[in-house]
Amino acid sequence: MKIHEYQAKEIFAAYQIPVQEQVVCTTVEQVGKAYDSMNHPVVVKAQVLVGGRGKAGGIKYCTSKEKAVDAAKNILGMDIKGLTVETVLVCKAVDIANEYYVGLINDRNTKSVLLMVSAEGGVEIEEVAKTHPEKILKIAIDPLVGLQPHQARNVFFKFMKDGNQVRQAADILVKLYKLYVEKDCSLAEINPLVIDNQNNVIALDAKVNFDDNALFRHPEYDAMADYTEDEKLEVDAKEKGLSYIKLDGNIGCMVNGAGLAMATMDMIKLYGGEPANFLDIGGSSNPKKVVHAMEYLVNDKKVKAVLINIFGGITRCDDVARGLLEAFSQMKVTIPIVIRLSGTNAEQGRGLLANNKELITADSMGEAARKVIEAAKKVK
Amino acid sequence: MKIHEYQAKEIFAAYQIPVQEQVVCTTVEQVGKAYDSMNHPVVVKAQVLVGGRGKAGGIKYCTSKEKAVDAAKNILGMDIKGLTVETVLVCKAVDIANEYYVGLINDRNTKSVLLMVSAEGGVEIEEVAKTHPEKILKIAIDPLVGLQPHQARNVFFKFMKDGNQVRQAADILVKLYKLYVEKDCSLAEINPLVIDNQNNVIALDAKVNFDDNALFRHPEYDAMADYTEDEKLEVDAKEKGLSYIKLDGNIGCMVNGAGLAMATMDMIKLYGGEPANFLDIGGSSNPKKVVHAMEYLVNDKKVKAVLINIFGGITRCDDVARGLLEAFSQMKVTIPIVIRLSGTNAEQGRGLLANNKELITADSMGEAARKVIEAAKKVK
Amino acid sequence: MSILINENTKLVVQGITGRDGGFHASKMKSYGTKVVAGVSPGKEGTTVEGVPVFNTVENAVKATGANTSVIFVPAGFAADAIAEASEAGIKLVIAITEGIPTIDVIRITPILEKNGTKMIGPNCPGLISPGKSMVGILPTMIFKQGNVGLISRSGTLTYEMVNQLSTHEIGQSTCIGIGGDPVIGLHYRELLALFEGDKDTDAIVLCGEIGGDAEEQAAAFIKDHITKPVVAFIAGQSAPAGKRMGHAGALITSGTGTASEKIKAFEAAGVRVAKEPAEVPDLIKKAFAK
Amino acid sequence: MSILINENTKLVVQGITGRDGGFHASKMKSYGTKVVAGVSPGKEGTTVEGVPVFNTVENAVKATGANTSVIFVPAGFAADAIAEASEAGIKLVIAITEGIPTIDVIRITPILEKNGTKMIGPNCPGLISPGKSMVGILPTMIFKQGNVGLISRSGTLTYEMVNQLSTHEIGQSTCIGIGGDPVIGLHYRELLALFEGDKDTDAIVLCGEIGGDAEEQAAAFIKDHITKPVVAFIAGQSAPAGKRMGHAGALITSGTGTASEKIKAFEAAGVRVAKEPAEVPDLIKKAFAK
Repeated sequence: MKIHEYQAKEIFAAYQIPVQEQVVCTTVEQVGKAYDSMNHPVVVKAQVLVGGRGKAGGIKYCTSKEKAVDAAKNILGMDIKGLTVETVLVCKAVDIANEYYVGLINDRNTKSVLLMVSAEGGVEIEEVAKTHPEKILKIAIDPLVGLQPHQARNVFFKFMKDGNQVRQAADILVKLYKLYVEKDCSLAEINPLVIDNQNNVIALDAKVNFDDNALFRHPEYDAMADYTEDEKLEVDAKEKGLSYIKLDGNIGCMVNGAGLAMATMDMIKLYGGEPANFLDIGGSSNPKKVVHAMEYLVNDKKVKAVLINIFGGITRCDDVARGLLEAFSQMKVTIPIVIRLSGTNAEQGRGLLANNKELITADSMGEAARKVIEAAKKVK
Repeated sequence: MKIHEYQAKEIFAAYQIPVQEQVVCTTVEQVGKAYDSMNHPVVVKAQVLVGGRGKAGGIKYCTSKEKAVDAAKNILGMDIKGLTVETVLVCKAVDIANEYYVGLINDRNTKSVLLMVSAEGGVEIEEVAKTHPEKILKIAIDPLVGLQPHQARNVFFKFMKDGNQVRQAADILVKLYKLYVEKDCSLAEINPLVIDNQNNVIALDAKVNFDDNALFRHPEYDAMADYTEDEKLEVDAKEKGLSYIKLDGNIGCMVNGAGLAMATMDMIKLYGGEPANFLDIGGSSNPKKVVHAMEYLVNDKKVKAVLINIFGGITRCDDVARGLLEAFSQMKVTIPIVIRLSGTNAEQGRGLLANNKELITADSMGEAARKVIEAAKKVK
Repeated sequence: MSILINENTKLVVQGITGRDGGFHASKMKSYGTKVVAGVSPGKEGTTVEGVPVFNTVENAVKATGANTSVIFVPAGFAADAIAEASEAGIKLVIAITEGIPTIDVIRITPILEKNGTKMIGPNCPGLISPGKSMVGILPTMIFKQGNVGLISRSGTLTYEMVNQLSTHEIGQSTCIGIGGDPVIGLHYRELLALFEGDKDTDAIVLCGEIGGDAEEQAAAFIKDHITKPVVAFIAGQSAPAGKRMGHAGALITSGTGTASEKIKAFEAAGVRVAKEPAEVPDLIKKAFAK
Repeated sequence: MSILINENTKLVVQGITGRDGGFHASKMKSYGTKVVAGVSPGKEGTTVEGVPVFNTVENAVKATGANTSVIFVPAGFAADAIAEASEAGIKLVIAITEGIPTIDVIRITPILEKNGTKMIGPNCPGLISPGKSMVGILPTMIFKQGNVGLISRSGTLTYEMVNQLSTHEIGQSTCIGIGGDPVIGLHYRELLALFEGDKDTDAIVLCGEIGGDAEEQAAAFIKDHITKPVVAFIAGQSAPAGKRMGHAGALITSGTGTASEKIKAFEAAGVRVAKEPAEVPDLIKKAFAK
């Protein structure tokens, strides 16, 4: 789960990580007032849950109220990578002497929280990782010991000379790690961490993602969620026990298991089609899930045909068939459906659906993919 | 640092450890009102920072308002081991089905937080430790891993059969450990931890001591302190860099170093005297400390004579002598003083004090002890 | 032979009184797995599907000599259950539970290491040495004893592939679903090494997916250390970046973790990469023919 | 010989730019201790008393080959400094700092164990192998090279006792103040064992105090493992229960940790117990005469 910069900075502030004074605004007037209240050059920053705001013109440094208001007019309502800016953050501007990148992530390889620090602050770290990986210092944090202050100091002494700056930066890092663990993050970044011209170390930006697996123990995060329309569908589906991601194609899929669902999409693509979604109905045999899944597919107006690919293991094919029959009885399904049932109780499943003459059956994934693409082509 | 049961229970509640509804009272009227508000049998408990309240009659179970008021009248103002009861706690009474002892301490031997659990709840655990040590289960908690829920369950399954009870008790224990570490405790006890007749597990009593070494990082504890007059002197002395404990004898001592200070007291006792205090002026050479130390000794009206025993190491004897001269110039000292200076700059120290004819000098601890006892005898 | 589990596997089922735990305990038992104990705090003395239940793993191990554990405990308590197994002396834990917070898995990793406990999963379907033992939730009827080892990050896709193999009369030594989470126990490299050392395994199928660089690392490892033929398939070639495809670990971030990178890495390491699952049996046959 | 420190001790002083750190660095140096480095974050490149200062222990060790560290860092940061030394490869840390929260000491204990680092203290005066090396804040002029080892929980009381020994021409192999805190590094037992194995130590003086049962454990250990004569003294015979006598560890709780218990334990173990410090030299002479 992603949260906005301003939300992340509120958490930072609660952990005594120094951030600039900030005001969250949704109107141009509020931005004007915020400027007045600060009476100091500001930065107006688009609050969208996507990277590359700066390049898109979503971050402006403003030395006067007029400029701040102008920036707000430009940025509010702006489209950044498909997202509309509805909120901006007004922050007191900082005279930057130096900037750094600091990040924590759950690392697959070291099976630990990985600390990354780089002197290449303020630029996209993914770029640095590709072009100059040697410029990123990576340290796996012992999960039992945690990040110790001397480790944090040792890291920053590789980048800074001034003891006072190092102490401040190390202190921020120790707090960031504490926050990371206590808040169940999957990513926490300060980019850039800056030193201002008075020798203060400040988190100028803040990026925090929460581990989706840990949301259950943080009900307070619900209020922080800001989902796009597509993401709302995903969250809604998750509550129904489905894993659903809407895509741009016209061939809907319903599959059991994430890997098989991906492989099914791949097959559609391999055979010249375009998948309309990823949809995993999971490992249980609840017929209701099939009904819900069918709803998503039918409600997606782009979908011209549907491929149902079930390999019965825990999921029983007859249960899926029952769910389908129930779905057909509840909603009008006019698009062609190709179905492939294999594995546990596949025979029974096919039997249950035998009377349903519109259903196109297939014996293998490949056959199913070819048939659904063909069927979609025929639909106007 | 010790805190009262009611304060400990407030901390318990903040950590979601179940405690009974409680009202803190300092008057009989308040106890009456508390009874009314609960409308249920209560227990009235003396809040004094000493063990053995129950035996002293400081804890009463009351089934009516009248009885509660009577108990309050008895207990408020009661003397328990030299402490006057100024506060009572009124708690909703519990129907106890079973009781246990649970404690955490900093353990010298295992160098860890030691968990102790016993089925002998509600009695003094020190007694159990002496008479039936095998009845106390002790587990050293790994400082890096912490107390894991399954460990807590495994412990309680040795005492309880019911899974639901074990889960509740284990949950309480995990929270108690969290509290212990986060609050820098040196002891945290629940005695008894009870199971009521509705299968709820509740902390019926609460005892929490904070590690004195960690008070500096918990300024919030200042407000919780409830010191006796003697303890106030100790705290005051500590702020001045002295370690001072008032005792009952008539021979004041001023020594550098805790071990030497104890040995000096021992020597006074060995030679037939009674030390009036423990006083360690510490390892530094600040003459001001000597002045402060002298003040404590002169202000203690029981003190008939003073023994100053300094073995100069880091502490320089000439600094101590200078401090003494300053003290003599600031206050009237009429009682005899025996002084023994040895080690670093002892010659210079003796030289500085040579003009002070009233001072009795000694070359060894033994000689000093004999001389001070003799001098004290002569004082009326 | 086979790897990790066999006739000597004595299994304890943690969370046996739950819906899934009980169901799969019975399934495993009927396949022939030696399910010797279940654990469910407070239920000691009862039985589930004829399996004695204990309050703690410690008690279960003492009473039954269990050496392997399978976890069906809910996500919020699963990491603690894994640690419990490890501290009770269990040397192989298979964590089926989905949705365990990643930091919990990270936190127990050093405990497992200290005790020398291997973990498969979490969020995995388990593993099977056909004809000997199955631990997990695998549909046993599709497997067939033989000489191909299989390692996969996914569940049903594995079944699809195993079904293809079995249908083509290619049996399996051991099939392992390693799980779809970002941080998991045994990974490709450790398992490849085990298969390399298993004299009853003659070829290895590796079924990967997008996200992370475990496949790239596996490719490098194969190049240097694996002499047996390896056939790979990567799911998620059509997956868009920035979207989690069901598995918490199946995520392309900032352009890394893509299927094409992984396929390239495998091909560079001399691994035969299948375009679709149906190709796998053919590639295995070609490998054997060589 | 001697134990723990000798001519080969190369010392780094953590907190050398503080008042105490600088003062005692100079004292140690003038005694002949090889003070090779100081650590003070941000002061790298400077010198204190002619000793080069580094930002981190790691840098200090790399540049100077330091093998021992002494800690003068304030209480709130001292545990982290000790851990830093340990992780930088220092095998012996002497923690002078007083007032370190006990839980901090507990928390770093496993780190020290993992790295094989021994700790003396905290809240201790340090140790000396007379004529070879002194690490800490001991008043060097009272010590005399010889064949008696001394272990003590206190500072100035130790000086008193050493002074008695030296005045009576009884020299010392190594004298160690182990510190007055409840949780400390090396304790009587480990040090008794080291002295037992040190061929230049012929007798041991043990100076204990009230609180805990370390003296009782030491007595049991002496009985079973120590062949050299031991003389003991216990401070705090006149101390009341429930009061902390200066040292955080010197506390009689619920009637345990009393001086009389400890004296009884020593006597039962055949240890000569002095009634007052002045008796110690005589008891040592008697032991040697036997």
